[in-house]
Order: sequence, then C-alpha cells, then structure tokens
Amino acid sequence: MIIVDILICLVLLAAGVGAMLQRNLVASSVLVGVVSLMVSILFLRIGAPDVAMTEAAIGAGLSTVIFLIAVRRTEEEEQ
Amino acid sequence: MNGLTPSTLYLATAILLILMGLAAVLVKRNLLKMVLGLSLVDTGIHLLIAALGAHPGRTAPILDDAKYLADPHTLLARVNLVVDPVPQALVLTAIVIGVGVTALMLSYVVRLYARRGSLDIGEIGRLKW
Amino acid sequence: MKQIFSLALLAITGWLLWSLVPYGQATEPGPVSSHYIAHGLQENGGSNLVTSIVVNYRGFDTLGEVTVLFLSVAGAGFVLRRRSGQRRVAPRPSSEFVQTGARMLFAPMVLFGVYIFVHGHLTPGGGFQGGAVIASAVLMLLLADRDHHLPHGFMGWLESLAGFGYVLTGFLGLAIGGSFLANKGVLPLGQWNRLFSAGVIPIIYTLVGLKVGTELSTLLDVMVDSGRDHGEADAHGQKGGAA
Amino acid sequence: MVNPILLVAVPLGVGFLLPLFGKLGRPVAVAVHGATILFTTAVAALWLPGLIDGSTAPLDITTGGWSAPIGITLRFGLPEAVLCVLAGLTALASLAALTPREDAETVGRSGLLQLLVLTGAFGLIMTRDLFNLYVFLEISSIGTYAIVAFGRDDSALEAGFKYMLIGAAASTFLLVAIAYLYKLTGTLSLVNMPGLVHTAPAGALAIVMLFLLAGMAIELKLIPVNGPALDLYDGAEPGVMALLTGATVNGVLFAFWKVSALFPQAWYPVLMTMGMITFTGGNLMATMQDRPRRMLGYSSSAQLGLLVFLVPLVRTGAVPMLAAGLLLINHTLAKSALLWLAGVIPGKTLDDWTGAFRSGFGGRVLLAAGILAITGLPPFPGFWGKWTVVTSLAHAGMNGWITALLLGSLFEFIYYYRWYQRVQTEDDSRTAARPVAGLWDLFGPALFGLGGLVLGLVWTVRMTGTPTEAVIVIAAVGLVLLLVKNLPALVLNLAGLLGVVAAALWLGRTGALAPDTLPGLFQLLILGGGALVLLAGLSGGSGASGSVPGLFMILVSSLLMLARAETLLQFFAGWEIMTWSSYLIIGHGRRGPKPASIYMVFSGAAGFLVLGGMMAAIGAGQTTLAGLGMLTGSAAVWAWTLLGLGFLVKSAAVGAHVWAPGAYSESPDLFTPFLSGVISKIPMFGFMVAALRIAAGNLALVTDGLDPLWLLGAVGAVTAFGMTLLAVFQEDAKKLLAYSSVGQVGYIVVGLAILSPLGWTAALFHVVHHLLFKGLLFFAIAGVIMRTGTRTMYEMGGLIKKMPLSFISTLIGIIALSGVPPLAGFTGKWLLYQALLAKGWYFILVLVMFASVVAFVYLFRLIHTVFLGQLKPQHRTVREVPLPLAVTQVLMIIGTMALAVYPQVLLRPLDALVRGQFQAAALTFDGTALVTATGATFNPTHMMVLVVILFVLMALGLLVLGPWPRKVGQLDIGFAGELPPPPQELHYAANFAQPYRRAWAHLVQPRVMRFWNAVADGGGGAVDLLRRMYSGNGQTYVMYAVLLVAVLALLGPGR
Repeated sequence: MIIVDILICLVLLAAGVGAMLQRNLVASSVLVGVVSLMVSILFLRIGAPDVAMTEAAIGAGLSTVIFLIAVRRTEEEEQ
Repeated sequence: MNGLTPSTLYLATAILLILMGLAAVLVKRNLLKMVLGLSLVDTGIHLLIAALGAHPGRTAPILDDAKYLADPHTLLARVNLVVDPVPQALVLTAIVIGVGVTALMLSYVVRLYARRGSLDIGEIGRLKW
Repeated sequence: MKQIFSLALLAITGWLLWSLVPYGQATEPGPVSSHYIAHGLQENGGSNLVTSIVVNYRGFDTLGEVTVLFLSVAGAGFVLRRRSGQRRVAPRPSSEFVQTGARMLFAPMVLFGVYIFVHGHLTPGGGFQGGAVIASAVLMLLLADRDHHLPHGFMGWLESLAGFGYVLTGFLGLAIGGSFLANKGVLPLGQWNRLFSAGVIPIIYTLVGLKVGTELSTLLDVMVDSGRDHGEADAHGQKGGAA
Repeated sequence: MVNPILLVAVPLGVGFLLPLFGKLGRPVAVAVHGATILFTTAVAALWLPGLIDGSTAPLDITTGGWSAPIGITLRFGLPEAVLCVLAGLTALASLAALTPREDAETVGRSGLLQLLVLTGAFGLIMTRDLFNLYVFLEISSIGTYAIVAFGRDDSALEAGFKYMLIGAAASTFLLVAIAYLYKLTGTLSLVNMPGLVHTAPAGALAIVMLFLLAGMAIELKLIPVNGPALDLYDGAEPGVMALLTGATVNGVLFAFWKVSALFPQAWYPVLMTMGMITFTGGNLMATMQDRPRRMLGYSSSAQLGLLVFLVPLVRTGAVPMLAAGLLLINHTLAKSALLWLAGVIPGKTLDDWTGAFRSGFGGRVLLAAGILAITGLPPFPGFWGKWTVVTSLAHAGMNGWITALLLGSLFEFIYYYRWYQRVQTEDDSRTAARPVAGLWDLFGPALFGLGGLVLGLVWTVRMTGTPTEAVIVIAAVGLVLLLVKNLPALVLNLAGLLGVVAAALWLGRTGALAPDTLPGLFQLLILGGGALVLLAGLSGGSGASGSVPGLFMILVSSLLMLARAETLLQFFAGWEIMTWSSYLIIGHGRRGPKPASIYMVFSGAAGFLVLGGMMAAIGAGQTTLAGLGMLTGSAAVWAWTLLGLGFLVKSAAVGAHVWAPGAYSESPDLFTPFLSGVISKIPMFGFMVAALRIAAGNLALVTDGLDPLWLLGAVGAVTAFGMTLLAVFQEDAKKLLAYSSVGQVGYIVVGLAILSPLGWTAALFHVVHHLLFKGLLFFAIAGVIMRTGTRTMYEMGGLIKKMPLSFISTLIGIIALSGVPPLAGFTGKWLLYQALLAKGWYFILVLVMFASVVAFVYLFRLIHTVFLGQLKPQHRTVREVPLPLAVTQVLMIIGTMALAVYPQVLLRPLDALVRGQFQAAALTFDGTALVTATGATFNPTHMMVLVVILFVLMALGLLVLGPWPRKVGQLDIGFAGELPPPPQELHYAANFAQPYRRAWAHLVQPRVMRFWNAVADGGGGAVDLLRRMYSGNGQTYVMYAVLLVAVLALLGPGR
C-alpha cells in the first residue's frame, strides 16, 4: 500500500531536513543515520533485500560511526 | 494521490534528498556539515538508482522457491515475476564507493582541523587565483 | 547573496531531475537483465541473482570496488599517518556494562557476519554486508576495551591474502574458464539451493567478506586513534565520553 | 602473446600484497613496485608493434566468461596500447622522482597509492562498460585524493579536500546519467549502447547527456569547473602531479572519447565551445601567473581543453585521430618532464626560479626542451600535431576556430618564455642557495625529453621527407656540440666551421648553391654568414662558448631547410626552428633574457600570422609555395595580408620594431652580425618566395582602391626613415647599429614592393651588400667591446691608435652604408632610386633619400666618438682584436671592396635570377657600365678610379704643401683642449645629438613602446579580473559545477 511508503518518505525527508538544519553535529550525524535506515526500509519495499542490508550495515551503521568519530576529533558545535 | 505511482514517490524522495544534500554543501560553511550533506546526496542517489529498477508487485530476484526451477516455459514467465536485478548490483557498488569517499573526506577534515584549528570552509582558501 | 544565487542554480538542477522522473517509471526488464533473470540460474547455479551478477557477470566491477575500499582505507591511513612530533594517547576505559556486553555479543556477531557472506549466493547478503557486520563487532570491542590493541599483524596478513586470493581466483578463471574471473568451467555449479553450489561465487564472496571485514576494522582503528597532535588530544581528553 | 587483462589484474594482486612486502623493508617494496610497473609497461609495449602495422587486430577481452553486453568487456587497440605505455613510463619515472623525497611516515605507503592510481588509469583506458568506467574513474579519483596528501605542507591537504568536493559533485552527475542511460537503453556496455541511444526519447536524452557532460567536464578540468584542479597543481607535490598527468588525465580523456560516442551530433558544437574556451581562456589566465606550478596547472587544463575540442572533430572525421594522438603524447611527455623539474625547486613563486639549474648535469637543457615541446615548436611532436589539426580545420573552413587556437598558442608563448626568462637571468645573490637536480630527478625528464625528440624527428621525416644530407650534417654537429658544450670555444667553433664548410662543398657539388636562383643565393648567404661568425668565434669572447655554437649550428640547419623548402610545411618548420634557436642564443647575452623573451613573443606572433596566411592558402587547396601564385579571390587577400603582416612583424617594421633594438644589442656580440646580416633577411626571402607571389599572380588584388604594394613600400620607407631617426639619438654603439640595421631592412622592403625587375635587383643587391658592411660594422664594434668592455660611445675615444684594423673596417662599413660614391652603397642606392623613378612612387623616393642622408649623421658620430678624439687612460693597454676576428674583418673588407670595384660579379647572377622571376631584363651590361631599361647608365668602375685619383692627389697635396703634423702629448692642455675625465660631462661627443633632439623631439617619443606597454598592462588588468573567479573557496567551486549544469540546460541543445 502506497500509504506506508508515503509515511516512510515523510519521516525520511523530515530527518534529512532536520540533519541539515541542526547545529549540533552529533545530532546531525545520528539523523543522517536515521535517513539511511529509512532508505534501507524503502529498499525492502522495492524488493532489493541485498541493497537493504548493505545500506543498513554500511550506510546507517558504519557511516554514522565514522562521522561521530570525526566529530569527536574536531568540534561538536557548528559556529 | 491517484497519479502517484510508487516509482514517482521514490524518485521524488531521492531527488529531494539530493537537492537537500547539495544545498547543505553550497550553503553551510562547516566542513563536517558539508560532508554530511554529501553523504545525504549519496543516499539519495542510491535510492534513485534502486527506484529505477523498482516494479510494483514483483518480488526480489532471489529464486529460492521451487516454482523457479529450470523449466523452459517458466523460464520466460520468471522474467515478469522478478524485479530487475541490475540496478541493485550497481547500488551495491555505489554504496561501498560512497563510504570509501566519505571516510577519506573525513580523514582530510580531521587533519585540516588539526592544522588550521577551524572547520570553516573560508579558512582553507589560501590557494587561489 | 551568494547562497541565494547557489540555491537558484540548484533549483534548475532540481527541475531537470524532476523532468526525468516520467522516464523512470517501471518498465519491463531490458534485454540484458531478462537474460540474467532467465538464464542466471543455469549459468551460475546461485539462486541469488544479484549475487550472480555482482560476482560473475559484472565481477570486474566488484574487483574494482574492493580496490576502491582498499584504496580509501590505505588513503585514510596515509592522510592520518602519525606525523613526526605526535604520540599515541591512552584513551579512558568505558563503563562495566559496555565491556561485558561487548564481550558477550562479539562472538555471535562475527558468526552472523560469517553466515551472511557464506550464504551470499543463496540468501540476500554477501561479502560486503558480512564484512560490515564483522566490522561492527570489532567496533564494539574497540568501544568496550579502549586500550584493546587489534591484532594488526594478523589482520594485515588476512586482508592481503584475501585480496590476493580474489585475484588468484580470477586468474584461475582465466586459466581454466578462458576469461578473467570466469565461473563456468572452474568449479561444478552443484544443485540448486545447496550450500556448495554456484561454482566459484561462494569462495569469492567469502574472500571479499574477510577482506571487507578486516579493512573496515582497520579503518575504524585508524580513525579512532591514529596520530594525535598534543593540542588535539588534550582538548578532547577532558570532554571524552563515549563516541 | 600475454592477455592485456594482466595490465589491471597483476598490479591489483601485487597492490594487495604490497603492505606485506613493506614489512620486509622499504627497498623490497620499492623494487616490487618498480618491477610491477615495468612488467605492465612491457606487456603493453609487446602488443604495440603488431597494432601499429595492423598485423594484430584490436583485442576484445571478456571478463567473467561473458562477452558484451552480458558481461564487462575491455578493448586493447592501438590508442589503448599507446596510452598504457605512456602511463606506465610516467609511473616509472614518477617512482624514481618521488622515492628519494619520501620521509619516514610515507615510506612504502605512497608506492601502493602510486600503483593503484596506475591501475585505475589502465582500467579507464581499456574498459568498454559504462558503469565499470565509473568505477575505475572512482579508483583514479580516490587514488588522487589519497596520494595528494604526499606533500609536507598543508596546502596539499587544502587542495586535496577541495578536489574531493568537486569530485563528489562529478560522481553525482555521472551516476544519475549512467542510471538513466541504463533505464533508457537497457544496456551498460559501450559496445552496443551508442547504437541504442538514439532510440531513447529526445527529451530524456538531452537531460541525461547534460548531466553526463557536466560530470565529465569536472573530471576533464574544463572552465569553469577546473578551480580545484588548479589548486592541486599549486599545492600538491609536482612529482605526484606528473604521475596524474601521464596516467589519470590521459585515462579520463580517453574515457571521454569513448563516452562521446553517445552524444548526439547536436551536442558537438557545445563540446567544441567548452574545449576552446578552456584552451584560450586557460592560457590567457596563465599569462598573469607568478607561481610556476599553478601556471603548469593552467597549461594542463588548457591543453586538455584543446583535446576535448578535438574529440567531436575526430568523431566526425574532420581531424585525423593521429593528430590528436600526437598532441596528447607531446603534452604528456613535455608536461610530465616540466613537473618533475618543478619538483626540484621548492620555491613556489617565480623569483625562486631565478638562475635555476645553472649548475648540475643538464637540468636547464631539459627545461628548455620541455618548454619548446609544450609550446608546440618543431622538431617536437606537438608541432606536427598542431599543424595537422590546423590544416584539417582549414580544409573544413573553420577559420574562427583557427584564430582562437592560434591566439591561445600565442598566450602560451607569453607565460612560458617569461618563466624561462626568469630561469636564464643570473642573480648571483640568489643562486647560491639553489638546489641542484639530482640524478633521479633528471631520469624522468631525460627519458621523456629524448622520447619526445626521437618521436618528433621521426615525424619530421614522415611529414616533410628526409631533409638533404647537408641539413642533417649541420644539425647533427649542432646536437653534438650541445652535448660537449663545456669544451673550449676554439674547439667548438672549429668543429662548427668544418661542418659548415663540408655542407657548403656538398651543396656546391650538387649545384644547389647557384647564385642565380633565389634558394641558391640565400643558401650562399646563410653558409657564408655562418662560416664568418664561426671563424670569428675562434677568438672566443661573448657568444663563442657554451651552448651558443651548438644552437648556432641548429639555427643554420633550420635556415637551410627554410631556404630549400618547397611545401608550406617545410617553410614553416624551418621558420619555427629558426625562431627558437635564435631566441635561445639571444638569451645567452649578459642582459639577454628580457629582450629575448620579448623577441620570442613577437616572433611567435609573426609565426602565427604566417601560419594563418598559410591556412588561408591551404583552405583554398594550395599546399606548396609555388601554388600561392594560383590563389584568387578572398583566399588570396587573406593569405597576402596575413603573410605580409607576419613577415613585417618579423622584419621589425615600424610599429612592431620594439623587439629589435633590445634583441640585437643584448644578443652575444659575435652572434649579432648573423642576426642582423642573415636572419633579418629571412622575412625578405619570405616576401619573395611567398607573399609577393600572391600579389604578382593576382593583379585583381591591386585594383580595389589602395594599392597594397604601394602600402608595403610606404611601410618599408617609413621604417627606414623612422629607424634612422631613432639611431641618431643612441648613446650605445650596438643599439645605434641595431636601429640602423632595422632601417636598412626597410630599404629592402621598398625594393621588393616595387615588384619590378630593377626593384628586385636593387633589393637583392642590398641584401648581399648589407650582410657584408653591417656584418663588418658589428664585428668591428664586437672587437672594440671585447677589448674595452664598454658599449657606451662617450666612454671610448682615440682607439685608432690601438686598434687600426677595427678603425679601417668601421670606416669602410660606414662609407658603404651611407651610399657615398666610391663603395657599392652608391650603386645599390642608384639602382633603388632608378627603380622608384621608373615606378613613379615619388613620395617614397623622397622619404628614402632623406633617410639615407640622415644615416650619415649617426655614422659619422659612431666612427668619430669611438676611434678619433683622445684615448682614455684606461684604454691605454688595449690591443688589436685577436687574429680570427681580424681575419674575418679583412675577408669582409675584401668582399665589400670587390663589390665596389666590380659590382657585376653580383649583378650578373642577380640579373639572371630576376630574369627568371619576371621574364624581363632589369639591366644590360655595357663593359663595366650598367644600363637600365630607361637608358640611365652608370659606370661604377670608372667612378672608383676617379675617386682614387682624386684621393691620391689630395693626399700628395697635403703631404707636400700642408704643415707637418706635430705630435701632441696627452696632457698638453694647451693644444689638446680637453680636460681629463670624468668623461660624461666634458666629452664633447656626449649628448652629441642635443640640437637634433630639440628639433625632432616630438617625432622621437617612444609612442610605439608606450603602445605595446599599454597593451600588456591593459591585457594584464583584464586577465587579473578574470582569474579572480578562482577565489580559492571550495564552496564556490561546487557552485560553479551547478552553474555549469544551469548554463548547459539553458544553452544546450533543445529538449
């Protein structure tokens, strides 16, 4: 049903906009992770399980971790 | 909602993600925020490519059910039961490349911060003209 | 002013992308993909078509992609190399709960990762996904036991041998199957849905899984505490806290 | 043979193992790395011969066991093989250049990155699958991002990050395009996609192509999105940039060539425009660069733009792929060599390059070779590539593109030769701390320099046929002399002299030196002038040692090639080699570099005007000099105007004369006679052989209002008049002679412009005679400068006592030059005036007469201030010139006198020559008298006898009747009537021309000099504004990428 997809997309876009506007970089990274997670669910809806797993493991998991490490080694607040 | 096919929805979301990411890169001055923006663009692109292969009502290209066994006439029937696998293969590669580039960019940001003490894009503009 | 101009330009790009959407609607698979769907099972024996494509039909892409990951990790290590005048800073230990939890979960996660890339040709998943899961397991260890030194020697050997094994399998295909990374004549394709089927594909995906796993772990290790300038370490020594 | 897939597979396998080899120690890792590169280059090279002669067909290699479009395939044809060999060699030389530079941390790691960058390039070159092309593009890009961090200072980091930002944008556009291309065509293989792409709906295709082009434009460093790439050249280690130029950039360009098959024809003009804007714009912005590395970046971006401009033309078959190939190979060889050399000098600004590579094995020779190659001068391959491209454009009638191309090439001259000028300038205070190029640093440049030269020579033979043995002998001797340039001057010049004499004998035997034909006469002039200069060179001094003799021999060989040319290509090749060899020699003068670089820019402009004229001819189907006669209509007008302008600029006619005084006076003293005696006559040869043939062959040209021939004559006359006027005010002896020399060439232009048998006879007579007496004057002054060490006339005086021979030669030279009766100058002037009278050009006649009268003013001053008057105390120990210079002067005196006594020794062959050209006689010889067509007779021999008798009578009278001369001591104030030094204020000759200056002050303002300076500053200001667009801000560069997409959307082919 299209409604589920629309809901996921709305959450996804909201998280995306939130990530870009957020001043605190940790929160911003986590929100991008959420976007990746939502997209991996969409991939499941599209019928691409392999891609969903990859997006979840690498996109949501590892990218977010790398971003957080980078934030930790620089500055948390955006001037 | 009537004209809205799943593909249009996915593509529209993908395009919005890409534009959001590029907007961040073009507007925000913080290096980390720009790399986050690019990560968003990457995710958007992956969604776009996968969406191009989407086909409502067709299942994943995993032939794990007896009905897919090698039988000439089901061979052709199989084509309209399963989603196009090629975009998925492309997205797989694109995701890994994306994380590779992101990792390298973040290393540069960390090293630049250590050297210049600031994350502002204006600070790294000594090479010019 | 410059921002507004940039966003205006972006609008044009957005409009261009939007006007492409009607051409992106669902269509019947093209000649190439219908070949894969129709004959994928016979030609490669693996029931997961995506894996057959990724490892065999477009195997050269995947070899390139493994190189991309290898290159970016080597690059990150090169960029973050410990410059003269920097020293490694001893991180602070994390809480009890995290340590025991990590030690408990490490083994099942690695097992799950191995399961994913070993069954790559049958069920969704494969080398990259399995490798990522293993890397997350290793990451948990890094977070739990901050002073935990990864067995760099062992991981280095594993990564290099896995990579070289992949290229060797490619040469095997060249020697027997007539073209690089060939799968047809090299190993028997086995029966449908059996573990030992789909010829060379499981072997390649296992090697890829091991390589990606070790590589991403090295990447995390490099990023977490490669060379630190004194200033940088002290500034963050106090704030610290979990990642 | 070996399957080329190994080119990608083996380096990957080794790359994965390299960290392990690294554990065994750095030398092992470097050895394995070097061995892998050697292996891969060998594999590619093994296939090359077969592919070149067509015996092996291009290979289609499958992967995964499936052929296209099911599996990914690679192709290994001739272009791929050439590019792979080039990439391999660059990687090898970069390894050599970078290894000694590694510090403790980068040890072993950078080798891995270099190897993977090379693998990415091999993959880019060979793959035939679109997405696979994207993957290898990413491997190359990430390799670039990683290896750029090689540098120590953080500017490399900054450049790397900005490059990554724009690279990510490029990947975005490419991925979108590839995804939709798959959707529209159903395949990803480039083998069958071009066939299917036109079935896609036009609207979608236009947008997809737009994104594809935007993505590729970033990778190809086209304007406006090449900002980060320029920072890369500026910030990163040049050795790394050389690797990227040789491997990655060529790979990306070939990838664009493959992808260009997808673009519908409607997109070709867009591609060409973007390419040409980058070429001309890039070079224009480079002219204002004061950081050599960034300048090399602009140059790379420009050359890449040129190749992108050529891609659609090669697609449509208008330009042969060979030409683009030559340009690409030439750019790779020269640019990589220059980058390796740039790596040796750590300094980032132009000043740090002052006197670079002065010591050390051959750094400067390689730098010069690299700059000559990159600016597209023969014999390097770039020249032949550019010639083929321009002729193909001419055939296709694309004159607008030719102009843009030539304009861009002229800008290249400006900034490259300003850079080399800085390298040549000696500044003793700075060169002390100059780093010396180590052997490893020179390995790459030497390998590529030699490769470029050999390839260039092979193409020289292919395009112009093997030049005669004489030219080869002289050029060979020249090259040898360049190698052994540290030998004493005596040996060098003697070897050169023998070479020239041998060549002369050889040509004489084959009858090529008959003076009654134009080529014959000019070859005699060239060989004669060359022999005299080398003979004088035996005495050592300025311009006789170091690399000057070697370069001089190359110059002589190029002049011979030019004189013997039949086709336009041979003429132009000889012309360009003459330009750069004379430029390098002038640069060897003590204050030579600055005037030399001005000389090069003007000569370059002249060369491009001549090339433009030739293209007008080739466009109308004429490719030989003789064919110029058959030109008609607008082609004739364009050819005549451009060739004429080119030759006028080269002969320093008024308006473009600013380069001449500096070049003549600052060039090495012993070379100046050749420069003014022979090289200034080459444009005259050009007029006779090329430009005037058009006018003669096409009289219709004359009738449309203003008579172009009269215009040419007027320019010649004004030059003669103006330059003579300027000569009067010079305080420096060589500058005075320089202006006079330019003036004399004006007379010849007038003679040629009359276009009548008598006019040409007068001009040719003046050509030979001017060589003799102006050479004599310059040699005499060279001797004086060698002995006294100064050129300012008021610092000399009374040298007649110490240097009698020089006095006599100057005296004879002056009399011959001013046209006073006994010597042949009068005969020459007489012939010219008769021709002018016959033609009826009275205004020009008056100007010329007035000029020759004024000439006497500065001539008298020259001999008076230098030789007469009181001998300066510091010149008391001055001795006569060394024997070889003396012998040269005596020979030329004999020549001048012979011509004076019996001019028919020259006039008879000239008459035969003119009769051949015009099929009408100019003179008839009645015993020793000359009778013109209009019946005017003149007997030079009688005049000589009469003057001698008069002279003897006067001398006897003075001796017998006049008061005996009494010797006056130096300090006998009463009689000498002169105070001891300081010279400036009291020497009566100082400011000798004060009264004239007041009279002609307004005439003599250096208006032309101010005009050219204004052009330079104005242009500079405009360019400064233009290059401000590269503000250094990474965000702005990404905005430019989006801007490019928007512009393409609005201007690109319609939906």
